[in-house]
Amino acid sequence: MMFNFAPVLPLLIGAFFAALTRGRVRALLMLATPVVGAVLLYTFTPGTTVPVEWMGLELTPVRVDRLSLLFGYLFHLAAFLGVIYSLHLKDTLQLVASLAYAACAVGAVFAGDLLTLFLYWEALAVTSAALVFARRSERAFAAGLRYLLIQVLSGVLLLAGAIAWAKGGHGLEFGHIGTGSIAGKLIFVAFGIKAGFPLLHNWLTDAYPEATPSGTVFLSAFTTKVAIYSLARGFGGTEMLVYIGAAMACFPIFYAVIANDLRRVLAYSLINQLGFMVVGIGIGTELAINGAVAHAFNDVLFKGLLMMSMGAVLHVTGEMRGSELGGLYKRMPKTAILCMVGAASISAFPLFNGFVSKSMIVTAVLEEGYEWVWLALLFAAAGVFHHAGIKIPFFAFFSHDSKHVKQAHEPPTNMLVAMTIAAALCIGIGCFPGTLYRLLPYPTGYSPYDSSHVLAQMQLLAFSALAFLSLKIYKIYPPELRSVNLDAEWIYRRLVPNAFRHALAAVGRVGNQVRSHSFRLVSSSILALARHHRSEGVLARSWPTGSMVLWVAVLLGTTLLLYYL
Amino acid sequence: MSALDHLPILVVLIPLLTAVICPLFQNGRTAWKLALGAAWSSFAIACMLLHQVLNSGTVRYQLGGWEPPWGIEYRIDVLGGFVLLIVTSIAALVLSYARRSVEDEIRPGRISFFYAAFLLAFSGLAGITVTGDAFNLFVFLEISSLSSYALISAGRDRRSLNAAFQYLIMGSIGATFILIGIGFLYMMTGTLNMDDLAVRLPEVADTRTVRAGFAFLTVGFGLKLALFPLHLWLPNAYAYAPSVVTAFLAATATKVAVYALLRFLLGIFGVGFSLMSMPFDMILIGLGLAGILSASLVAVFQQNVKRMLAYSSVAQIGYIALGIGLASHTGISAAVMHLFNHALMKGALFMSLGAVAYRVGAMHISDFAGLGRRMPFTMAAIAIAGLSLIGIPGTAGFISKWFLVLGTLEQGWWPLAVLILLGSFLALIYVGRILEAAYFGTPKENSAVREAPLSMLIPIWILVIANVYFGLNTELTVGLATQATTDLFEALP
Amino acid sequence: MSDKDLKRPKSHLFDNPKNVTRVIRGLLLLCLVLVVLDAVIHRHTAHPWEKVFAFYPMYGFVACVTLVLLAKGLRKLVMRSDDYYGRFEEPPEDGPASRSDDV
Amino acid sequence: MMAFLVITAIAAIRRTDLFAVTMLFGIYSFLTAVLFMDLDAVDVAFTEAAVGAGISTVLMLSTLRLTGRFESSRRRNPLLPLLVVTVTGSALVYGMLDAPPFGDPQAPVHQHVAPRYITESPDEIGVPNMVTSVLASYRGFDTLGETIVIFTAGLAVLLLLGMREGQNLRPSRLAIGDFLVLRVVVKVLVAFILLYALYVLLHGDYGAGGGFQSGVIFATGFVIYDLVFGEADVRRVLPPRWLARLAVAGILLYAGVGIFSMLAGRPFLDYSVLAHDPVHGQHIGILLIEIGVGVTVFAVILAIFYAFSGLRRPSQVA
Repeated sequence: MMFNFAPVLPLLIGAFFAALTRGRVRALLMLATPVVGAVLLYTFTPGTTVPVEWMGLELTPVRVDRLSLLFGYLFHLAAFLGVIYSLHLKDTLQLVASLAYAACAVGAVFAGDLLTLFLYWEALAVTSAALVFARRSERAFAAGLRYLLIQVLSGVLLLAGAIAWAKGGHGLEFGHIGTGSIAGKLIFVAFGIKAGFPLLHNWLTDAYPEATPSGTVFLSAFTTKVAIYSLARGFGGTEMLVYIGAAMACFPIFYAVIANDLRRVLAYSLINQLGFMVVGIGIGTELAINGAVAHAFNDVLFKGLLMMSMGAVLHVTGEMRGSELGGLYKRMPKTAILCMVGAASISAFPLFNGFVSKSMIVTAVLEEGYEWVWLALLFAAAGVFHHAGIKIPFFAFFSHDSKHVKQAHEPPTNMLVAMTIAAALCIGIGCFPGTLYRLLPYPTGYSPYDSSHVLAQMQLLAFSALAFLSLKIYKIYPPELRSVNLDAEWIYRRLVPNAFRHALAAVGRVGNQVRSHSFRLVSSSILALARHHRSEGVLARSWPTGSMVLWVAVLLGTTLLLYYL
Repeated sequence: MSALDHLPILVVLIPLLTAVICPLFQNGRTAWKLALGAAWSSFAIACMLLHQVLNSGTVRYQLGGWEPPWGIEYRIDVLGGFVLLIVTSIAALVLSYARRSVEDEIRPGRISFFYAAFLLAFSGLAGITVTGDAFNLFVFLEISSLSSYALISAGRDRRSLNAAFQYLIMGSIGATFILIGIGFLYMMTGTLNMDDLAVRLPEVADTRTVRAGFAFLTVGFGLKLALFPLHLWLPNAYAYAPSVVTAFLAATATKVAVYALLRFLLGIFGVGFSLMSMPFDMILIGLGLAGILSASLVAVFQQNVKRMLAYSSVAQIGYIALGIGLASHTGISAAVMHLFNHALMKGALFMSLGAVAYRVGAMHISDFAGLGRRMPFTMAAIAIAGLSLIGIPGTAGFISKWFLVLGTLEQGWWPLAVLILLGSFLALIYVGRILEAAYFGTPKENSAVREAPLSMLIPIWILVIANVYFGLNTELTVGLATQATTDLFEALP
Repeated sequence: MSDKDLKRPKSHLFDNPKNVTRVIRGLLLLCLVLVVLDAVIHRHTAHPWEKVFAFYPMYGFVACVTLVLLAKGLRKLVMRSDDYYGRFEEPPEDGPASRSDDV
Repeated sequence: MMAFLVITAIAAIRRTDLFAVTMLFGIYSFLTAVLFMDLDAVDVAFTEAAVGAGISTVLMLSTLRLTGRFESSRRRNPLLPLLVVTVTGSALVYGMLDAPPFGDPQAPVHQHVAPRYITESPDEIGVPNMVTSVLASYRGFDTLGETIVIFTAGLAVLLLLGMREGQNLRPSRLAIGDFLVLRVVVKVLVAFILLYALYVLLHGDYGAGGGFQSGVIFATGFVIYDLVFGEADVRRVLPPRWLARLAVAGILLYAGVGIFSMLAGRPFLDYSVLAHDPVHGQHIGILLIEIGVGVTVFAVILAIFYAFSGLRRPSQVA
């Protein structure tokens, strides 16, 4: 029984006690939690499964194999860094939610069946939403609600898919699924929402910039990586993913270039990085899967590092808009340097960890002959450097001096420590990729450091920088503006509400003019639905007794007639 | 006969006679102790009975020593035992919780009457679940209904009188319809014993009289269980009744009505007649669905939290009706499970609201602002029970919804499954509204609200923990519900 | 470095335009070297286009310019005012939308 | 007879004068009672007459004194309800056409359970009135239930209105009590009513009647006395607190019989253990429970009446 929850337990217990304790005790406890969890993982042997019968269903709450173990370690590492980063906080809600959130992510990657996966999937949604709510602003609340809705929708789709999958005679085991069946498609979309597929990605760019500084650090590490893990397990080698991934890698960089909120830039760049992983999964060869998984691992580190550095800026200045920031290197040099390490990593400079995994994917793409996808990825790789590698540090720390320079200072030590560890890991893995490679699901003989690769990458990046420089010098580069950029979220935040309003108005007009019964029926039924259910609407009012009795008579008559038939 | 053989009658008789004695005590505290003792002993007996039923099949008891169909027979099968367990356990918990709430809300001179009426309602409900005689069921229905009207009218709010009056009218119509239905059945078969009825009905099932009786029973029980659109009495009755009464009735009364419906329509008429040859399944599905969506939507807009949850009860009844209407083993088991799970969550929710009423005194959603800090344990209970109401996995509510969705998919009616999920989604919104107010609202400055007393918190948390426990360990609920459904299906051709 | 900052608050690394120029020159030099290396080093290639001289540098440059130009175009299409989706509480701020692209 | 019934019902609905409505209800009940007589259901007719025409009319009248005499009228379009009721009603009638014809000895009602009641109950229970033996013994538990329903009704009223003790009582001057003739007649009549009630109670085994009717009649006697002579006298004889105790005692007597049989190792309410001879035991049991029912019914009805008249008092003072 205990083992059913074993991988989750340390983090969960930690979350529980984090709610009860305060101060130094809590700090120690929260630090120890991920360490204990990771040590526990070390005792697991790959290949272990524990079948359990629940509600007459054969479930596997825990399945240990190389893939889940890798993600298990990764999440514990991310939780550890996140905890260090948030040690200065006193906000119980945030601390508890972040540990619980990490626990759910760990649970999800060890889930051996779709139902267990679904449970953790929904729990992820709730706990992560708490991190958005914890910002405690009106904006964050609205964004958090939208976020939660979409996440829950993903869970519902997963559940529906899982049921249909089980009904299709496949059982509930979470193995390769494929998009062949309706069930598979449902699950595919469910995973796709969490993985930030194009047009399904808006929750990410909408909510991540609204969460608390440390909340976003946690958010960027878990939800999407669970999705990547799930895609890798369920849909490895699905060709559609190659194209979806290529689109994901490309389109966000445009938005990233013009987005003003720097954490939104990072959110778009997160989607872009996910695109690389999705391409890898879609290709499905051993090298590609290894690349995708390794890139997920690295992304947690460098994206975490970038998010932490931006979080530090936000913590210190209270500002995240590129148009209002700049010149902070004067006051926050350490943060700036650490941020640049992250930027170099995400841009895949040789000797930084992004390089050792991204090149695997690109190589695999080329090996399988996806010529256009390869070009797209190259474009994306150049674009990453452009927006994440240059734009983030440039506008935050250099550019013109903003008014925040006067009051700015280095963030609390714990933040610096967390960032330093992450930066060290980025460089460490970049220099010695063998350690990471040994953890990957498939044995690999891949070596990223040959002259061709390194040279090609350096050329690409250097000339990207050159492009930035020249555009900047000739004042072609788009300025940072305080603005909102429309994205697919516009569909549900604007289009649908407006269309609904207009449709109602139009329907009303047409109804008056043409006296068309059907139109009036539609308009009035929609209006009535809204009106009747309001607190003084017909359906919500207290009724006179006579009318109640009338209903009884109506129902009696109806049933009688129906029964005679 | 040993004492053990008398258990079926004792489970009803103990609260019944305690109720009769209660008014003799002027001191409300004494009456409470008596009631508490009676409820807990009933609960113990119910456990023993269920154990007996599971070990050795249906338990029977002949009242007055007359064998059926001449005399009245008590008959407890798995379904009855299960519902009896729900009723007794909720009664025991609610009574344990009741003392402070009742002292707060009921006039001092009438407390012992209140407990007497409470016990009468309880024993009436318990009587319905154990009896095997159609007319006896009606008698106990009357006892429970009449005392419910009295209990509701005892609310502090003047509107409770009006609510109780409406409930009285509607309940009486329902009871009359049930009586007429039973009368028709008697006319066609000459017997009142349920088993005997079940044997003799098929011969005459094709007559219009039986069908008319069936219609009367449908509508009568529909009224009692607040099936949409016959639910109109319920929101006000629940909203203005004393907290304790709302908690008890919401958790048990409609459940017992559902039990009676199942007993009559499936146990007596048989699945084949009720759900296959009659369009009753379609009626249940249609009305159930309308109930789920409409009542949930109304709940979303409600400002009075108690009324909001009352509408949510109507929606939950919709789920149960839908489950029965599916006419499949899975569907009906889901309905039976939901009986239990809904009792758990609504019991916990309304008891927590009672605790809020005790400390804050008002039920408007704005009164909940900032209670997350002032009454952390109460609000946490509402949060967890609310999650269960939504059907979040890991809570009891999920289990029954899961089976319900499974049932619809079995029939290939996936649009129904989508609508069920839509209902859950609406539940998410209205529960979210309460939690938003409690955790994100700014509290009113002048109020010095404290956490509810321990005597209220402990019973609440027992139910809350049960919500989680039965969400994880499903052996008891699923096992019992499945077996009860199997019995219903196998009882008759 | 931070200690020095405190003592001489006015002079930072990039306050001196000479340093900026140095960085720019360094980058140009790097680019030049890399292009030259392309001719010198023998590279194994998996795709015919990789054999084109200075393929990666050109691609990188063109890609980025295209990216920025397209993004600017995109801005015309999708940019809306700050409070497009409704106004929320304003962070402490003064003045209208300020441009911040002067290097 | 049915026609009269329908006319009365319609008239009762149409009138807004509540006093007239009450009277019409009385007439309605009486007609129903006659109808039951016609159907050979003497016991039912008796009950209907005692409850419908008797005590409920009296209670309604005393309520009328609390409220106004006229209904506050509100008109709504009656067409829709009428339509619905017509359709439903005709559907019902159509359904009933299928039922066995009235009085058909082959009807299932007369074929299944009833024969044993008719042929064997004299031997098994030894009570000539078969209705009594069904109600009190075969289905004795239902009757206990019904008694508790009555008790619940009383409890409900007390819970709503509270029970007032009699300390601040004074003989009230009610208009109705000022007629000398009325006083004399009532004084004599009450004695007879009470006596008759006792007769009905004890004679229930043989003829029509039983605890229920007897309790109602007994209470009617008290109520009439109260109405004419004021409540103080009645309350002195029977203080409200004693009424509650009486009501409880009645049920406890009833249930006690059942518990006794349980203790004797038989099922609840098995009267055969009350005497050596089972038939004799049945006889004793029935008598005991009829007394229990009578006491409870009487006490509850009177308590309800007290509760309402207690409400009346403050408004009169004011």
